[in-house]
Amino acid sequence: MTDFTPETRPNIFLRAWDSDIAYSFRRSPLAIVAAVVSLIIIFAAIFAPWLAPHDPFNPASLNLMDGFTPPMEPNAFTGNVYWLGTDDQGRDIFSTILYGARISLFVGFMAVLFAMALGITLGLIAGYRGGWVDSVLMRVADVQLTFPSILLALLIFGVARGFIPPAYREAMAIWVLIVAIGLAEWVQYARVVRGATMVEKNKEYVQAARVIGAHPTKILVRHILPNVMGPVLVIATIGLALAIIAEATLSFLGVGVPPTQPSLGTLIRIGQGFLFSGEWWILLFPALTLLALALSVNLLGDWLRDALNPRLR
Amino acid sequence: MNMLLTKARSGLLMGVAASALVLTSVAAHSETIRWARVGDALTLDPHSQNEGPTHTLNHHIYETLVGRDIDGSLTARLATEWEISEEDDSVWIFRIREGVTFHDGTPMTAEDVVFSLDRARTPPSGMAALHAAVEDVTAEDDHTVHVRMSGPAPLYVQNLTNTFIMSKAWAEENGVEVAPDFAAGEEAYSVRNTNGTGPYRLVERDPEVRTVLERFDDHWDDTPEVTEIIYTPISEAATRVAALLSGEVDIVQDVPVQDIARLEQTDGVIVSRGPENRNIFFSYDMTSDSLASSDAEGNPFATPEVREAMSLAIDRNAIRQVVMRGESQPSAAPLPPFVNGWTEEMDAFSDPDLDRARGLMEEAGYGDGFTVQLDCPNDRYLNDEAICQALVGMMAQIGITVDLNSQTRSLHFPLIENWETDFYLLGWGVPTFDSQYVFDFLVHTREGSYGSFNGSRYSNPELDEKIQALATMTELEERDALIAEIWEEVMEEHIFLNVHNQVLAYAMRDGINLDVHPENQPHMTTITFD
Amino acid sequence: MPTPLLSVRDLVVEFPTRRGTLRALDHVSFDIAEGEVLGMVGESGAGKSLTGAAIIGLLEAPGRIAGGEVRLKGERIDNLSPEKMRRVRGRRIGMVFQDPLTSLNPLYTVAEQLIETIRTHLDLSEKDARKRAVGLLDRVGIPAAARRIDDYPHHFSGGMRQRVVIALALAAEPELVIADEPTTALDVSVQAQIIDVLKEACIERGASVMLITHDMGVIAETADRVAVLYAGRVAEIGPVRDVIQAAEHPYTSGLMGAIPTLTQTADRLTQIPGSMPRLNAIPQGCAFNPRCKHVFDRCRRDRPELIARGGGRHVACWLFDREMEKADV
Amino acid sequence: MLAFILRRLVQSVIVMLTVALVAFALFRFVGDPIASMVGQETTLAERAEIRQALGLNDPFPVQFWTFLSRAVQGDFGISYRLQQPVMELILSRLPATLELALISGIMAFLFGVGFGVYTALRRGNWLSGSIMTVSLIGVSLPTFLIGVLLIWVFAVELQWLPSFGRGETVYIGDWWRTGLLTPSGRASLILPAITLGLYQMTLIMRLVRAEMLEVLRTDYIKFARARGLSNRAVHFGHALKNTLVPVITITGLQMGSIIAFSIITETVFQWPGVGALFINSVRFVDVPVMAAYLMLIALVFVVINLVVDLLYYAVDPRLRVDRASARS
Repeated sequence: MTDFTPETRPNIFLRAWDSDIAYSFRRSPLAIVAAVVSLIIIFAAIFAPWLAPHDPFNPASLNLMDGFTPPMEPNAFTGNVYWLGTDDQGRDIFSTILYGARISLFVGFMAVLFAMALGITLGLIAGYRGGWVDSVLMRVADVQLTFPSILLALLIFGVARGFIPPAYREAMAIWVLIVAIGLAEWVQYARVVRGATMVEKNKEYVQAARVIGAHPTKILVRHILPNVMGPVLVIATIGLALAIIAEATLSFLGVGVPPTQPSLGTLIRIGQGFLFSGEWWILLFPALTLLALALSVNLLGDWLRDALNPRLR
Repeated sequence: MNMLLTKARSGLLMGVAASALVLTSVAAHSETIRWARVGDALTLDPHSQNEGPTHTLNHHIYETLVGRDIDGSLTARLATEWEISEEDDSVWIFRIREGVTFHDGTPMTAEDVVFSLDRARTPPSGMAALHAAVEDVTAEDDHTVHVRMSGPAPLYVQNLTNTFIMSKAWAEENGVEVAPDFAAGEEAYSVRNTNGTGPYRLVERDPEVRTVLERFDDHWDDTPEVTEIIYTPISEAATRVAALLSGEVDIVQDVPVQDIARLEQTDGVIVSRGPENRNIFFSYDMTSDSLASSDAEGNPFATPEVREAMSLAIDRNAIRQVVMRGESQPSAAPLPPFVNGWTEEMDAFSDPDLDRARGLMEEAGYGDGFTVQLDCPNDRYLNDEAICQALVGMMAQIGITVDLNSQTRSLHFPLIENWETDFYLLGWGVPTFDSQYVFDFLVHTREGSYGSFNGSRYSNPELDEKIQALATMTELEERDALIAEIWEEVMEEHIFLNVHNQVLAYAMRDGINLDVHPENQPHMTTITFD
Repeated sequence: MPTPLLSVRDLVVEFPTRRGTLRALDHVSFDIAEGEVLGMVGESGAGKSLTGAAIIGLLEAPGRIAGGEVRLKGERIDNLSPEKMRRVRGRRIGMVFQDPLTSLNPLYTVAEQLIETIRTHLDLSEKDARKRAVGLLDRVGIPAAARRIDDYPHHFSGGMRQRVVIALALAAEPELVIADEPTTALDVSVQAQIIDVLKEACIERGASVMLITHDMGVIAETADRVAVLYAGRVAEIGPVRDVIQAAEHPYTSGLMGAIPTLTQTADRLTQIPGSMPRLNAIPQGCAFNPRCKHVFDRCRRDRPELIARGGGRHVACWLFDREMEKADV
Repeated sequence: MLAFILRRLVQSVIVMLTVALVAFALFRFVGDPIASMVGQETTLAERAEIRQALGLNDPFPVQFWTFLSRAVQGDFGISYRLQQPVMELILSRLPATLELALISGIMAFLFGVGFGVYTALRRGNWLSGSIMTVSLIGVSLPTFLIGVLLIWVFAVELQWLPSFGRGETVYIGDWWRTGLLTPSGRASLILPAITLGLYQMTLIMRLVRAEMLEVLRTDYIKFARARGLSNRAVHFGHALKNTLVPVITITGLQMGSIIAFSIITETVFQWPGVGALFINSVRFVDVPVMAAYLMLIALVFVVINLVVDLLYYAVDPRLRVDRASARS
């Protein structure tokens, strides 16, 4: 395989900059905006502990009397001023959004990774082995695809609660969410990978590798996997947005991360209660953040889909 | 046979007037009341469920011997008089009102009362626990009923405010002589059909969708102004408030506290508020050797200093101010002011004193704090989850790291029932308006019918004896003194970390007058229009 | 000389890309007379198919005609409105594509597709159109046409499908049929039959044919004249026999050398060294100059135009520029 | 054909059994029904008695068998919460959910296909770019928030549409209660249908666009153009039809998620359907209703799968010959 790499390998950045993908990226203002917005949010989330003026997850630092402070106005009791105001617990909305985005993104990324790992593995196995293994796996995928994913997540959450001792529930909640959302989303990856595997496995180079006696796992990983990374990446991008929204939805249904460490979705669920009471900022800012994040990730996914599809270029 | 509606229909036929259109403006003196609250009555059977919303709706269709007024006092309903027999202090005598008819036109007699009380006290009736002390019920004549108790029961009449009287003949005719059984496997006729003596008759019953009642013109009491009631549960708080703001309903019963102030400022909407007979408190496992969810050596809650420190760390006024938006009555006493045994000094609490609290923690050997899990319902009481969250912050001030586990009620309450929680939130209403009810369920050692919500595992044989004695004491002054004695001990021990008494708010279209009922059981009969 | 059926003059097709505009066809000129079969040959990428697409007005974006003109019976068709051009397609110019397996919509029966085409262009009733469709299928050699017409494309073999495609191209009696590598995707065994069907069906109807292929053998057997394309330019054009037997352009002779014939032995197979330049790297002067055995200075400097060589032959090579010869000598 | 349906039916039964088993196994962890069923005065002994009477103490296989043997007779028991036969309860709520799902499904399909076709044909113009971006909002905000915002704008602020419920309903036949025949019923349907359909619409639209772009590049479309067919015939007669084949499958399978999201939509709009019933049942641990609901979902799945397959079969003639090879 390496024989075919071009002899010229100057600066990797230059080559990356010159590639078709990069070109198509530079030509799409929407993609640039989306990338910048997602990067800002992701960056802000990762560095929340350093960027946020307060630590909303530390209950000892909260003063209940700071609650419901409007944006940029001093609190009636404490006189404290917050950029985006505070919520019902006196948490600084700005800081809480940063920390919340951190949780949402963590759940999103991990759920996508989980779904991806599961989907790719099962897809490879189904595509490579074929036969009854394939039939069974794809039948399961069919059921999974139709069985409502929220419902599944809801049930998984219920089960996990039954299995995990109460003392660990709070700490485990986030992992349960990840598994629940991930389990609901693996099918797409499996389908794509399976399809590609079935095509690739009959190609000469794979056959050749097989004849030399290369281990199937090696063949799958070295030869077939790189071919499916494009579509998988697209699914993953959109899956990330989907997972973040799914987390919010589950929060609405009463399962999710603990309210003392709210995710963006939990913040929105809490803020939704203040829609009619006049504290618009508790809902608005987290909702805008979620919208910006999900929208830009989706737009990136869209762009990536078009850019990676050579026939549309 | 149409099981869904009591209304006849054929082929394609209009349903009853639906929750009127948004666009139609409501006439100021409409006599129809469209009433929304969070959940529906579980059943229309008068004795099946001992549950607030169920009773509230049933109070419009059925009547009780005695009623509860807005101030908590008893009123004469189907019984005109009640007294303890002079010959035997374990017998209650009820004089039954004459000239009362059921909705099907048959007259109500003592026979029906005897039948109803028997039905109510026989399992699987949900009301049975309230009548546990009843030995037998007999009709002395057409309008006198004797209830024989196992011993003196001076407060028994307080237990009757939610026990409805139904027609014996109707029940026998429809095969509902006993309250419906969960395990029976088929639906009882009385779940969706009624025959009471109340001021309203059932017109339509579509559980969780809408229930329509119309005025019963042969009712014995004053004619209410409201002629028709359309009752719609709306579970989402935002939607419920939206329905009122858009004019689709006239009265919203479960108003989120944060919306009260806004609603009051809204044109055409008024809010009626008042104290509820329910207090909200935290409690903890005081007796186990160690806590399952804690890293602490031993059981910190077993140490009186820790419990006291916690009561010094909680800022009840801040909770009222911020979490409850001013809509609560902060109090240190785990019982509402309506209840016999309440005193002003029990209610009093000092401002938080963190220094002293930290000192006490130090004294108790927990100067470095400890961790513990707090179990909290998130769909049962007003802002329950937010209260717990606020407590997490306050406890953090004295070094107690609280992990919050908030979940739905059906997962929360079994934890208390099964002693699987170290630290929990509970709300308690006192339907009998007497302290004994609190002691029986929350203070007495868990055994038999006692202590089922005693999640603190508190056990004090001396106190238990006193509590048991209360049940049969007829000398009220003596009894009140004993109650005070028990309370002193309970408060001293810091068994409960009380937060506040809930305040109820009903929001309604301007022009409607409806006062808040302490048991959250508004009667549409009491509505007047401007 | 009568007006040719199709006249292409100085046709330029360009593709704007991010690295500049690529010129895929560069001043291509040729004629097709009525009833004539013109073969068009060249390596892949030389612009054969593009020429066909440009004539029929189906260049894929972002490709566009940047110069020159296309006339059908003297009437310009390269600048027609899309709607007018649409009416030319199918009605006056029919087209046959390379792959019969993918040329037919799998969801419609052959009858549906034929009748749809016929009725788009001809004012016929459903019934008459169907009758005509059966006739067409019969003509292109589909046995039991009346029965098989209601089958779906997947019911037919590859060869049969290409016959259907030819029938579709001929459905509205076009004056010109552009056949773009009609046999490449087919089994060798049926290739000859398809070419025969195509040619006979066209001759019978007096339709001219522009046969695009890279197979000189097919050209030799079928075409009247042949045009050789190289890197988007016409290298040579002339009667088939002349071009094959005495190719003038060095590229053509190289190409002819690549056809094995019975009289030639393997060692005489001449290969042209190198490969056709990419569109973004066409050298100055003659596009063929880096590969040409006879290259000289002028080839690297000026681009040769088509030079008339008599007998209907034209060649774009400085070797045949008389003035040049003089100047150089 | 018959063999195919038979095979499908066997598979369906297996699926239903699996769902029943899984669902049933999960219920034990949802909570304790007794806590919700009885008043606070009920003693622990009485609670234990009810638990015993309900069979909640039986070993799992026994409970499952009891459930299953009754379920096949259409008897799902009595709701713990509403004390009504579960079957009757679900049947009375089903029309509301089906009408909502159907209308929002149709809306999603029509707008999704329409926008998808438009954005595919007019790739690159500003309007299709805007449609693509704006439609993403439908998948970038949680459904419950969209619902609440719609209520706020259209019911509270503008007062154009009802905020909750189904409006006036009429009966068709003996038990189908429809809101489609009354003005208030139709008005009530609009906001929930938008809320529920928005997400699906976006998905369908993107799917149609992607498929359409693929199809537009196929040889048979090129050939159709070369035959001089009108744009209309090419785009809608040829391209769209071929686009819809995979779209129908995936849309059909997505019906499952319409039903899942109807849980949220119904809760927000107090829509009296099976979704709201289910959520209330979860909160109350009303096991019989939960079990029946999940069986219903499984049944819907099985039916949809069958219908999709049959539809596929009807639309794509290739499958009529060789199903196996086409189902890769």
